[in-house]
Amino acid sequence: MDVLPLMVALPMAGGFLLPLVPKKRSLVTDVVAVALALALAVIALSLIGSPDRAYHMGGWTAPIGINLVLDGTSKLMLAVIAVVTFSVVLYCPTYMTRFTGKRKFYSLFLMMIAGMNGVVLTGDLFNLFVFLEIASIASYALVAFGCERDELEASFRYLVLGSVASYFLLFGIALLYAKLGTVNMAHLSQKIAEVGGLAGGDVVAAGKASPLLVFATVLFICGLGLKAALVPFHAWLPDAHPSAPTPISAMLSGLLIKAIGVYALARVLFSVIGVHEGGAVSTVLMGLGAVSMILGVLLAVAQWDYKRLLAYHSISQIGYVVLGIGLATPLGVAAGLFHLLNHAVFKSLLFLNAGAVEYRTGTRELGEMGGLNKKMPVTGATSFLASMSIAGIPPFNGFFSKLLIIVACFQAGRWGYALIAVVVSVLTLASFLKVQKYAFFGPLKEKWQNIREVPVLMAASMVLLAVLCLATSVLAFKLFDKDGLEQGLRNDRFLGAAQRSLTDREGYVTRALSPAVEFKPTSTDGTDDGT
Amino acid sequence: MKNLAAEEREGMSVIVGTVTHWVCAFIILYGLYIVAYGHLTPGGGFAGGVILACGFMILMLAFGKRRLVSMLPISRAAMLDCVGAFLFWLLAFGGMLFVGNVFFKNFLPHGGRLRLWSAGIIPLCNVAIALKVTASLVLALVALSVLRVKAGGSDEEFITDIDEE
Amino acid sequence: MVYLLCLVLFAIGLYGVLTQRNLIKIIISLAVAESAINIFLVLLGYRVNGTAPIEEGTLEQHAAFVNASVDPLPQAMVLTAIVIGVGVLALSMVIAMRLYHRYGTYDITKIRKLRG
Amino acid sequence: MLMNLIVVLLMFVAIGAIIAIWTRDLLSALIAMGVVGFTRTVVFVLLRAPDVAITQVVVEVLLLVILIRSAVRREVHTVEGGRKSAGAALAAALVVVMLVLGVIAVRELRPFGEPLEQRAWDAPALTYIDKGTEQTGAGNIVTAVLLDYRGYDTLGEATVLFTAVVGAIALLRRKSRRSGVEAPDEG
Repeated sequence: MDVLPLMVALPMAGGFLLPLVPKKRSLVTDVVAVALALALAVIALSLIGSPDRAYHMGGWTAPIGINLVLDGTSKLMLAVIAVVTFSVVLYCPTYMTRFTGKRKFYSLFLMMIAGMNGVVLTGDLFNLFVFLEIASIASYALVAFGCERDELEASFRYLVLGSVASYFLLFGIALLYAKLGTVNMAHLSQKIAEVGGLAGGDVVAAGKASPLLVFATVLFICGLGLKAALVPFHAWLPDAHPSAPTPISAMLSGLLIKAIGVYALARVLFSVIGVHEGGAVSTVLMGLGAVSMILGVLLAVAQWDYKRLLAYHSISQIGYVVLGIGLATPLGVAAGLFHLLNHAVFKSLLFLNAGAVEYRTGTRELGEMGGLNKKMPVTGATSFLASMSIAGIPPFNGFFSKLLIIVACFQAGRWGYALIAVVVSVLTLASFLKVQKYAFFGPLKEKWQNIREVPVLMAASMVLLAVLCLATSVLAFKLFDKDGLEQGLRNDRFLGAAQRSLTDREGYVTRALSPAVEFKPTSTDGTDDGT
Repeated sequence: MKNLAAEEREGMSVIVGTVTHWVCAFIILYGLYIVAYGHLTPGGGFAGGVILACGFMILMLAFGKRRLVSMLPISRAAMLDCVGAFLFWLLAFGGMLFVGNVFFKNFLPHGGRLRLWSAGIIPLCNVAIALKVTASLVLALVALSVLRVKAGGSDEEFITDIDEE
Repeated sequence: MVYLLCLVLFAIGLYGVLTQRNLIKIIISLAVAESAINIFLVLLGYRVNGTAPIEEGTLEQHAAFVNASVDPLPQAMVLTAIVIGVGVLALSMVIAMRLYHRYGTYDITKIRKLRG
Repeated sequence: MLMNLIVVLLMFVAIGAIIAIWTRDLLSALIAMGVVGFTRTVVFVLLRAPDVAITQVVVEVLLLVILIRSAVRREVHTVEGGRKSAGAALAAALVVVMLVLGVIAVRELRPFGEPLEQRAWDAPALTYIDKGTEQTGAGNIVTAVLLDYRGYDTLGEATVLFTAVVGAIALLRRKSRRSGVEAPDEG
């Protein structure tokens, strides 16, 4: 049995059934949620080794039916989503005891995962819209889950801007359908290639590009940029992310803005519209990325609310990812995806740390904390690791991805962007030194004499992510081949494969439209890059 | 709570009551027809489900929220919502179980051309969707109309049926 | 011309979302923007002198049906979009009601001030 | 002929939308929205989309009742107008840019009402029309697309509604936080 549809079907079924669990059986809810997350993690990690393929829903070969496409990029995304989700789910049973409505919480949580997995796997643009809406609607409700004033206000603004984003996306899809008569991404990609597409900035300059395609691209960038909280479109994020219950903040900042924002944007632009190095789309993406990096970090430095500070850093770090992907060179894209993975790990960890501190002290104000290392050693240590990762200190994963992005900028001759990346990294370090100084180091305040470390499950989830902060650095080592980074990238089966499937447009079309292959579980041919 | 009771009395009169019963019966019959013939004529699970929910809505407008909740308690509606959605999921998953590995495969025989019993799982899907949509919308209806609380009121004014724990 | 009207409708909705202060009005504006896209999609499917995409006749009439039927795919997509719109609307209404309950106003600028 | 009728109706829809968004009275706004909805239904009927029309009309009825019952209250009759600040100017500029781009883009489309096969010979929709009844057994091709060819979309759609309703109910909990576990020094 091909397990591909299970990535969506399992969490969906969980979401449908969890509200039916009797109220008294709170433990059953926790166990089911953790078990589902574990199952998804196992499937996602096992998929990394399985061959790239298309799966046609209902037996209707795309573009007649809807197809799921498994390639390097979606494997990477699925793995990131599943692993981070599993760590965050471990955190929930204890943390969520302070909220009521646990069954509904888990139901919405699982729907969000189903939505993200659906977005990552789908090969159909309209289907992408539908699953993006599932993930978004679940997140609107989860942001307001506490039902307090600020949370409701943040959620409403998030809902309004998120819906506008969705409608931009839908309008773009409608325009493409109007022109080309199909909504399948691979089929659209084929047809756009036939009519010439946006092929590079030179064609736009020469006035040859189809204005309809340009408008659709603008709509996609605005809509999905809103979901990814890139800078002109970031207004909702600093309110929405800190307002949610902590595990949800971690999921939103760590995964949601990447799965339904950056990944969807990259997929649509690279696989459907077509991005060329130095072209107009690439320039716009790099510009958006750089502006997000600078503004995000500048706004973050001034923050004293722990979770709000982290939320602003999310904008800044997403900027790195988009800058890397926007370079559209093999190294840039790989570095961007690598940073996406790393950011998912350390940003969820940072939010969980903030939640742990809040759980014990009841405050999010950095100024009120101090010396917490003495009372909460696990939280303090994991938070230190994560802070060093996000600030780009070796040997943590953040260092390697930022280094690769900077190297990619140099190789592409974009000195200015490389300089920005370095400066932003220094500012990030300053900001997180502040967090460490005020929250975890220094003298312990009188009123925190009686606090203790968080319960074991919460601590376990943080330790797991902290280990991943170090472990994912290993992914970078494979790239440092003795024949240079390009060669390393070409041989790499994880990051390299992810990069190749994103930039290779023809390969994507061939893979997505190929009829269903008979699935052989014994096959070990995991490096098919479709070229 | 007081104004809800008053509202109930205002809405109630013999004529309104009798007419509503008849109209409601017709609406529900029409909704069922739309669902059952969804694969042959315009309509389908979603439209039919909304029509059925409209039937419940008319009951609520005529007799008040209490009557509706007594007919279809919120917990029951929430359960039907989950069950309907899960049935639809099961029909989709049936393809993986019965015809080997194809999610959403229409695994039942297609039957005669343009007959009521035809088109494999499509009519069954319609029924599941109708169940789900009716329950969902009745829930939304009840939930939003109990929200006629005064601003700044305490949380206690919210309905208790929805509560967990 | 018909397509342009859809664009205008979308722009009206978008402008309303961005400038209105009342929560309910913002929700109405969202619904307007969504309906513009729905109409646009259905317009795309139309063909001159078309018939509804419902096959009723015998097998012999099939060829005539194929040559006259309007495009069913946008209609299916619009149905999906309508349902999604209903979901978003219901959720946003609940949040707006909860906000009213907390702040006693529908005015988003006043809500921001009260937040302090 | 039909096109002219549709243009008139769409203008009516646009005017209704403007009234719905900018009138100060909340009840009038909602009623205007209802009128817009019903006009849209007529447009759908004219465009030979009976499925969409039926769904649209019943959804409109239900939503209107829900909105009027929940949103209109005695304390609030009229509402404030739009913002009068730089924000409004910025929004207007953004919308105008959008509109200009859109107008240029839409001019590229083929004329309204042109048969699909002349726009895209390999559109999947052509297969649906030709083979739909034969392959799925459903006479209503829209249903065939919704529940067979693109059934996965419909599962997603049902999930969206489910998620929204679960979310809505979750936000109506009487108590959202437990008391008693707030104290920082409690295990």
